[in-house]
Amino acid sequence: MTYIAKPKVHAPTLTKNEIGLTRRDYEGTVSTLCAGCGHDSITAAIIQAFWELSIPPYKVAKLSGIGCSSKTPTYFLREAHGFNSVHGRMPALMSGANAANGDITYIGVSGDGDSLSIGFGQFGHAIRRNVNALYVLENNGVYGLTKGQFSAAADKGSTSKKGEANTMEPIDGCLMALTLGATFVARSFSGDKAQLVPILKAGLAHKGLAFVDVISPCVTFNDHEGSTKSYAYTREHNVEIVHADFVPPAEEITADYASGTLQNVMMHDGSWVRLRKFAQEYDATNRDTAYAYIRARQREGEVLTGLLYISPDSQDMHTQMGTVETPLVQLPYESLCPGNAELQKLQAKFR
Amino acid sequence: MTYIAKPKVHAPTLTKNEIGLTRRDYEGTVSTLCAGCGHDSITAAIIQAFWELSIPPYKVAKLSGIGCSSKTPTYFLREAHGFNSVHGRMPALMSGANAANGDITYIGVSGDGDSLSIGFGQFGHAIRRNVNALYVLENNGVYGLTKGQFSAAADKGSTSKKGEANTMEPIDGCLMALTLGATFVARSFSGDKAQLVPILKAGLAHKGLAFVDVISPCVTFNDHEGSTKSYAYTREHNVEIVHADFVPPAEEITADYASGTLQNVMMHDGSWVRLRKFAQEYDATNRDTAYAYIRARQREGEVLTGLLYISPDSQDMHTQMGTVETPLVQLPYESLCPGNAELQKLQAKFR
Amino acid sequence: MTRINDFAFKIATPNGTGSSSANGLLMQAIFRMGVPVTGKNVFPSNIQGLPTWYEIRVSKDGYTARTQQFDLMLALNAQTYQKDVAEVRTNGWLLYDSTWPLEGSVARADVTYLGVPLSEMVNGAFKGVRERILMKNIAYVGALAALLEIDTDVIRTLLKEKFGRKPALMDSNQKAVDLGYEYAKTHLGAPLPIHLAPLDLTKDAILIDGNTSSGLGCVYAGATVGAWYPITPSTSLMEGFKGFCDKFRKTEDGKKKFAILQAEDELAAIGMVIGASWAGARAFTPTSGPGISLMGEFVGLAYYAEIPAVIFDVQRTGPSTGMPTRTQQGDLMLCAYASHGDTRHICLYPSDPREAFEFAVTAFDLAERFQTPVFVLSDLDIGMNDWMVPKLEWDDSYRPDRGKVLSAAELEQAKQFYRYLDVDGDGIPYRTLPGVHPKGAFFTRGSGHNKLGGYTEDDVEYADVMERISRKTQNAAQAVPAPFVRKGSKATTLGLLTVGGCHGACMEALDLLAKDGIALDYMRVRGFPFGDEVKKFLDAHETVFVVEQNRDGQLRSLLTLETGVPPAKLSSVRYWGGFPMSAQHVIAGVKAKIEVAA
Amino acid sequence: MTRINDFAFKIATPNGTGSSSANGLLMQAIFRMGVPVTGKNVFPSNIQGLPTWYEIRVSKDGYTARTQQFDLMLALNAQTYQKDVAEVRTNGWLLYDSTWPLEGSVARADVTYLGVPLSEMVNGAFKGVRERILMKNIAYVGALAALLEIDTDVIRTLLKEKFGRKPALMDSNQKAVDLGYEYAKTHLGAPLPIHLAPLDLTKDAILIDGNTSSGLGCVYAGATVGAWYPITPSTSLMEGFKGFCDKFRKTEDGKKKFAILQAEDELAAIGMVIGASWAGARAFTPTSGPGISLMGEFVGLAYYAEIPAVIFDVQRTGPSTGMPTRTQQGDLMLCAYASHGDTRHICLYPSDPREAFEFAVTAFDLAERFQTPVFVLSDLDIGMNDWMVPKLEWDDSYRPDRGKVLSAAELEQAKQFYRYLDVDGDGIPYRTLPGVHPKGAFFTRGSGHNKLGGYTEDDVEYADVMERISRKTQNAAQAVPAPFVRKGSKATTLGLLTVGGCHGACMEALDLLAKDGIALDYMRVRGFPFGDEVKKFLDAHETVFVVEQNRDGQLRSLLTLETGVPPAKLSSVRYWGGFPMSAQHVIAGVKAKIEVAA
Ligand SMILES: Cc1ncc(C[n+]2csc(CCOP(=O)(O)OP(=O)(O)O)c2C)c(N)n1
Ligand SMILES: Cc1ncc(C[n+]2csc(CCOP(=O)(O)OP(=O)(O)O)c2C)c(N)n1
Ligand code: SF4
Ligand code: SF4
Ligand SMILES: [Mg+2]
Ligand SMILES: [Mg+2]
Repeated sequence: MTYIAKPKVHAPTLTKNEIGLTRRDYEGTVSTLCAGCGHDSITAAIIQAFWELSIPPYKVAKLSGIGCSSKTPTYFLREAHGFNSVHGRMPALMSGANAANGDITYIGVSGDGDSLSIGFGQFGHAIRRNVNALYVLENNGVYGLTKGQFSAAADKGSTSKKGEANTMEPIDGCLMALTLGATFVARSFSGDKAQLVPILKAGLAHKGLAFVDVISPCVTFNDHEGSTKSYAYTREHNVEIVHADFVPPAEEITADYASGTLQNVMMHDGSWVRLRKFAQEYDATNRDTAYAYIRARQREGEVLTGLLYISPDSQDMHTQMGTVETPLVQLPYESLCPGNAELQKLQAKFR
Repeated sequence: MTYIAKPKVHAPTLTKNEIGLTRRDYEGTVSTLCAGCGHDSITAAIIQAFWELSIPPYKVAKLSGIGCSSKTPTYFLREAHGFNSVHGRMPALMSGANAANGDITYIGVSGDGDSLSIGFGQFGHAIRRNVNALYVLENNGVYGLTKGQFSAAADKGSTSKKGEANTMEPIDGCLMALTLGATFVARSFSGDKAQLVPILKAGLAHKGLAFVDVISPCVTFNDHEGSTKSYAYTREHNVEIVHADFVPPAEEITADYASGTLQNVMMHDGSWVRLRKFAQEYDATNRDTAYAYIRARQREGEVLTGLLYISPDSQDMHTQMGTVETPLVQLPYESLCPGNAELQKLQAKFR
Repeated sequence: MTRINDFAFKIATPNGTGSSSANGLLMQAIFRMGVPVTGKNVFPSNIQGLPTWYEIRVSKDGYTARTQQFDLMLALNAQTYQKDVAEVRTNGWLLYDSTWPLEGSVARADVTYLGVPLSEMVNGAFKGVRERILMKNIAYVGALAALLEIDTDVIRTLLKEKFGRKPALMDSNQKAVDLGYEYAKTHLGAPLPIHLAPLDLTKDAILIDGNTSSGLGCVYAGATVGAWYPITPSTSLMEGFKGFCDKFRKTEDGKKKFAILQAEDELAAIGMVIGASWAGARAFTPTSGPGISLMGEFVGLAYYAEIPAVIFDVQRTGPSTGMPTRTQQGDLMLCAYASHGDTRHICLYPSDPREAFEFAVTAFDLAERFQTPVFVLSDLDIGMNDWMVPKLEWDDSYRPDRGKVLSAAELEQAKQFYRYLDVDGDGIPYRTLPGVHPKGAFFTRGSGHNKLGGYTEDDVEYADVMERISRKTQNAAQAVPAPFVRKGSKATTLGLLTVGGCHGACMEALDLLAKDGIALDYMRVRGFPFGDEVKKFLDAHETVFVVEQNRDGQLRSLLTLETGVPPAKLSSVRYWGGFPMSAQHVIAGVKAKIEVAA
Repeated sequence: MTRINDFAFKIATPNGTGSSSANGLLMQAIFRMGVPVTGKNVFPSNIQGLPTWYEIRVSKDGYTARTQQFDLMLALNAQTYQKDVAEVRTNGWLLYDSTWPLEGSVARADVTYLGVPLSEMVNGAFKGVRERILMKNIAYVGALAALLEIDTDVIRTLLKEKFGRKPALMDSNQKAVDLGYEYAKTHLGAPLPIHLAPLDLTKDAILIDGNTSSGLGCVYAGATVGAWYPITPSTSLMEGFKGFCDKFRKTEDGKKKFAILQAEDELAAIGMVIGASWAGARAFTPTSGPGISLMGEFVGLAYYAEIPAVIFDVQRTGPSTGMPTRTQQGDLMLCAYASHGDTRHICLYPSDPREAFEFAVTAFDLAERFQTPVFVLSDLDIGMNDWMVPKLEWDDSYRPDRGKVLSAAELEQAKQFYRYLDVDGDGIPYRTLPGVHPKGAFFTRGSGHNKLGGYTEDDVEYADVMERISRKTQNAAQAVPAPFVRKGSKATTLGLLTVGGCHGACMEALDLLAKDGIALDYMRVRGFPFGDEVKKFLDAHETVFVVEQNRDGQLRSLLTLETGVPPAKLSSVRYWGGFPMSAQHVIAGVKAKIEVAA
């Protein structure tokens, strides 16, 4: 069975973005996930973010591993190259693709099993390289596609559908990212589009790896009592500390907030992220206070959401490697091959 | 060439431990590492620790991955089963062996490449499982055996023998362990036997995974100017915060320290770890302050050493799994096979 | 014309609508009537919404292979309606939900349409979306009971057994059955010419899937450590093991006499198995193709360091992710020679859930006896579908073959212990376990070692050990389960050779070919390395048809490499699209070649 | 009896004492004298202290294979003294450090002992431990210069070239050379009957190792992304690439026109290569056996999703860690069929550093043309030892074969693009790259897909794509480098077939066998899948000796599987202990079989 393409009805009423595209143009094929799956809400937010930023879909590469979450790139940006690869190895593909062509926008979609279990090593090292990409971890605490086993993000004490309790400490993607020196760390909730969209936009504008951990309930295997990744639990215990508000380069910033509660962070492309704060003491540009605050709230059983940390002086992989401006894929062969004359000269060294 | 066994000269003067063994009995074959390699000093400390604890060598299993560091288990505890396995995968072997037989003492030896590069995933998940074992990471910031490439522990800006500077954030094993919920985290320096031996002893007594990160200069590829893992650098910037002092169950504790600078932690086997503190505010039983303090000192370019964190209520893998007291390998087959009668009864379910 | 106890029907529904319990009920009911039955679940690689089919074949002759002839189709999924209609055999029947008018599609003239207002009925009778969806399935069970004359008392009993403690549930289920039954009786002129009649052919049999039976086999083999990373279609093997351990392996105070480690990935899973085996436990890991690919390096270590390990490869359609919910025999070559360098591994090939149980036990005996990894290669069809097989028997006198493991007492006696010496000339050295005795200590390594167990970079010392290991593996050829053999109906120069799950299709095909006067001698290999009988069989026939489920003829490749017979005489018959093989595939393949020949 | 320009000597030292620069100096000096020379470095898997040997063979006939006959031994390592003494040929010479009395061991009567007080000399002449250790090596160069008549002017020139900018270093080196030279002249009655005499046979040649030349090949092929995880013996390939890129691929302002990613492991390395190739770059990864085992799953993805990738497998002695500093051809089977499911991969088999350069380029052309992974299988001997090969030539008219990649313009024209359609009937579909054109978008997946690029679980659609891929790979058989062929000295029914680094040993053996009147036709395969010529060659001979360096005859296995010839006619000749193969191995193998036959 080939995928069923959505009828592309262009209702004239559909509003267009700066490059004249409607949200529809940012959609993909019909989702085959369970009705109510948190992942579908994230897909909607991703579509919204790309549309609002007026990024041409074909200038995007969307990569994923394996899992329900990793299927979602089929459901957005029809006109972008997609890569649903192998389980846990998306980060390596993304790093390689980015090295070859840093001129397109990369979005990597993964799951908690994909990134924190089998892919833990690659997840960590992609962060370390600070690959310029948006990394979305659709976190439901279980392996959805294989029917609900605990993932490494399952909370201690949380019970599986079969009623067993998880005995191990969860791996917290955000704490891990901070410890690994990530330059952009955020957490949100699939059900909170208002918060998620601006975070995704800021992540897309960030030059470096923007890690976004999105709690995304699995309605089929992990949305019951006792699951800390359920809609109910997350709604109750979700504490937003920093609300990101993204402003494209064009517009200037209207500071319509009481000073002190507002923090502006300039992005590499001259755009701004405006951080509206709910917790006074919170400084989203300080890695260590961020870490400490997440832990503090965790001890209260709360899930801290918002843009948790952003490093304004992020040096992405290409900057660190010192590669040329032109993407490597666009360098003409002639500029890459030294030619025979050089070869003959060189060989004096081998005599 | 088969290994050259050390001549077992039993000089009567050699002092014996409680089970009548001398240090010699805890040695292995002659080291084939470079003269002056930090790893050899760690081997000496390991020999000392096992000897002082009077652990029968044959009741020990020593496992490692691949690397110069991973070769060292050949150099200690001749009478223990050893396993020099494949690169980066020691933690899985150790977890499996421990599941099968939790009655012997496990020591896993690894390198920074072995644990933080190729083995990063297994390293993290072994900590998460809290396998009851001593995990020694012999950290020289390079891949010694493959001649000096940067490992993931190489510090940003540190230069290789070939003169290149590392551009990436290092992965700090201790911060990683704390973030992953490790129950015992320590750091020491191969040159500081006085500090290292008690830490190793405490780690051996700890019920759960005791992670010990030991800075161990590679004299051949990473002991030059500009390397933060060199003897010189470590000697200068080594800040000891907590000195562990291990007391076997037998002896009682003599509190010969000004109170406030002394902290006693009871181990599962009734023995004590006595923590003598140099930094007043430091609490080695608080995971978060430990993390924060390591980071703070790091910003000063200092390497914090000592027993950084210990959780008194550690639940090791077996406790979490709820396995029987008897090691699984010792359960008689008769107690494992339900027999034909049960089989016939059972099959009613399949009709 | 009527056909009794010999027909097949297929149920098309969207995934995740709970039809599986209804289909299970049908299977059991037919089985309880004493009539041989098999079910094939054709499901998608998703959790909800995509098409799924359940195929039920009733065969008084006890044929278990998949059929491609469907007499009756329950077309209950709009997504696939067209396709499903097309699949009904000429003069067959199609049951649909007549709550809504038939889809615009031109109806087939050669098919009888049976409309049952399933939705209407259940919406009238039940409240709540969930219950209505579920009861719709039970309702079609009722309709089929009428159409196919399934014993309603049997169904009632089954519902009692299942919902004994939940009377409310039982009532609603019974109600749904009755609704469907009554409607079919009164409106559809049930029964159909194809229907059931009680027989007595199932009393010594059970209905079971191969993953469950393998999990049970691991319990009976005395395995204490299982390590795994979930992957379709192997997941239910570990779930089975866990279930049986919870039942049989817990002390009064709830302590476990087993350890199940859910690893972070397959590299860790096989590492844990090797670690546990090294420490002396019987340990195993279930996985599928992608997992085998990831285990390569560790398998080489276990081969060279000579550590037992049992690996279940429940094969699916590869390469790469491929079709995870379809079956294939695509890993035959990989498992036989997994890892870099010179390696060769013992493989076992069960053909049904009963052998999946037996070979699980055999696998541990061989792994420990030969101190090497052993692969048990089943597939999605064997592992996840319900097969009718003879009841499992257990010989209580069985004791595990732990191989040459030296006890503390033996070590105490021994002058000195060397790990890799060929003391007995059978290529199998002696092992010791950690923590047993100081004299038993040795250093395990994947790097070059000599027969004393010492590190070596000397070519002669190195080759010496590798040669012995090669002899050792060759000796396993006579220890693996002997091939299954059946002579042809008359003397013949033609042979048919297959492996694993193709057995049913081959046996059925042989009967049918015999009816056409084509006789073939038959062999099914059950283990690797192949015993001498295999070469003898190939030598004894001019042409041997090699039947298997992969694109490149991997079994044929193994036969060529291992027996040295001229490949030309091995004629390949393959179907590998993802469905289990049918007798028709085999017959077509054989006839094609014979016609060519003739 | 004297032998000029045709002898071999061996230098035994402990690892890490800096003898390599001295040995390099010897090699270059002999080479500069116009005399063909090869060196084999036999080093341990450790960094300091374990035994290491350097073997230098001088051959006016230009034979490059390893010899097993050593005329002269420099026994400078106490650890291996006994072994080294034993290895000198009858009536050979042994040079030792006479600073200390000869070891108690009974001296061999049939060997002439040459004592040189190396330590004493250097301790007298130099201060500082480091310098003394290093100069001791240079001193034996001097002694050998006298004993073997190595042109001292050449040595002087070489030292100038090397230390031109560091006069102090140059002086001490020259001093050390002179010390050794003078001593040998005055006390040892130099020269020996075996010695050198200037020739003119090396002016069109170079001395280079295969990893360096492969790295250079990647630069010339236009590769821009290299991803790797260090592993012996492949490490120097990436180091070579890096060095050449630093020289040729930097802009004035020091920006890099290349990217080298040191991955966290081999799974990541191959993933990066596939990602970069998918994005349109020429990308590669160098590794060895253990790395190949870890890459299995990703290789299957690249095969099925049809993404180019170039993988260099510099083979070492396996399985498992094995002997990392010894050579072997143990991955032939693994690379040909890597990963689960049905796969088959293009492989290239260079025989020396020159082909290692050329095939690096070929690999990228084939990988992109056929949209599939390509393995280049060299080995430690080719990759790390210095070989004398004809100078490398480059055709400036060469342009990369990027295969069927659609440009923005072409896409603009196209009505619609489908990724996996066999438009041209050659089994090769069209590709597009990300970021080029909206119409080029498609979804790459390792899960089941149909020819349109859509997701599928349909058996016919699935098989359709897999069949095409199979055809595509088969078509590559005529695109890989054709076999090297040499007719026997006279008509013969005997053939000799080999692969890769065995070439030198085979060529030499053929000459020697011819002298004994044994003629064999010769073929060396250079690529996989095999072209028709290979089957023709096998068919054309009654017996074909298959020469290779592994335990199980993997090349023989590939020939059996791929050509379908009766295995019986393929007679296996193997040496696989870790040293490069010698002519003696081949001759012994061939004669053994022929005698048996006779
Ligand atoms: C190598 C490998 N091992 C196992 C699997 C089976 N598998 C597919 S998805 C999955 C887990 C997915 O979990 P997660 O990443 O959290 O995604 P989710 O389905 O929960 O969104 C597993 C184990 C696989 N496809 N490949
Ligand atoms: C799968 C695999 N990849 C690569 C190698 C090569 N290798 C051997 S040791 C090593 C790195 C060792 O570094 P570390 O763990 O830090 O140990 P050290 O030598 O520095 O003590 C590497 C890359 C290998 N043996 N196996
Ligand atoms: S199983 Fe869970 S994660 Fe997967 S699609 Fe359904 S709800 Fe979403
Ligand atoms: S190379 Fe470095 S790490 Fe390895 S043995 Fe030598 S000093 Fe130690
Ligand atoms: Mg998940
Ligand atoms: Mg290291």
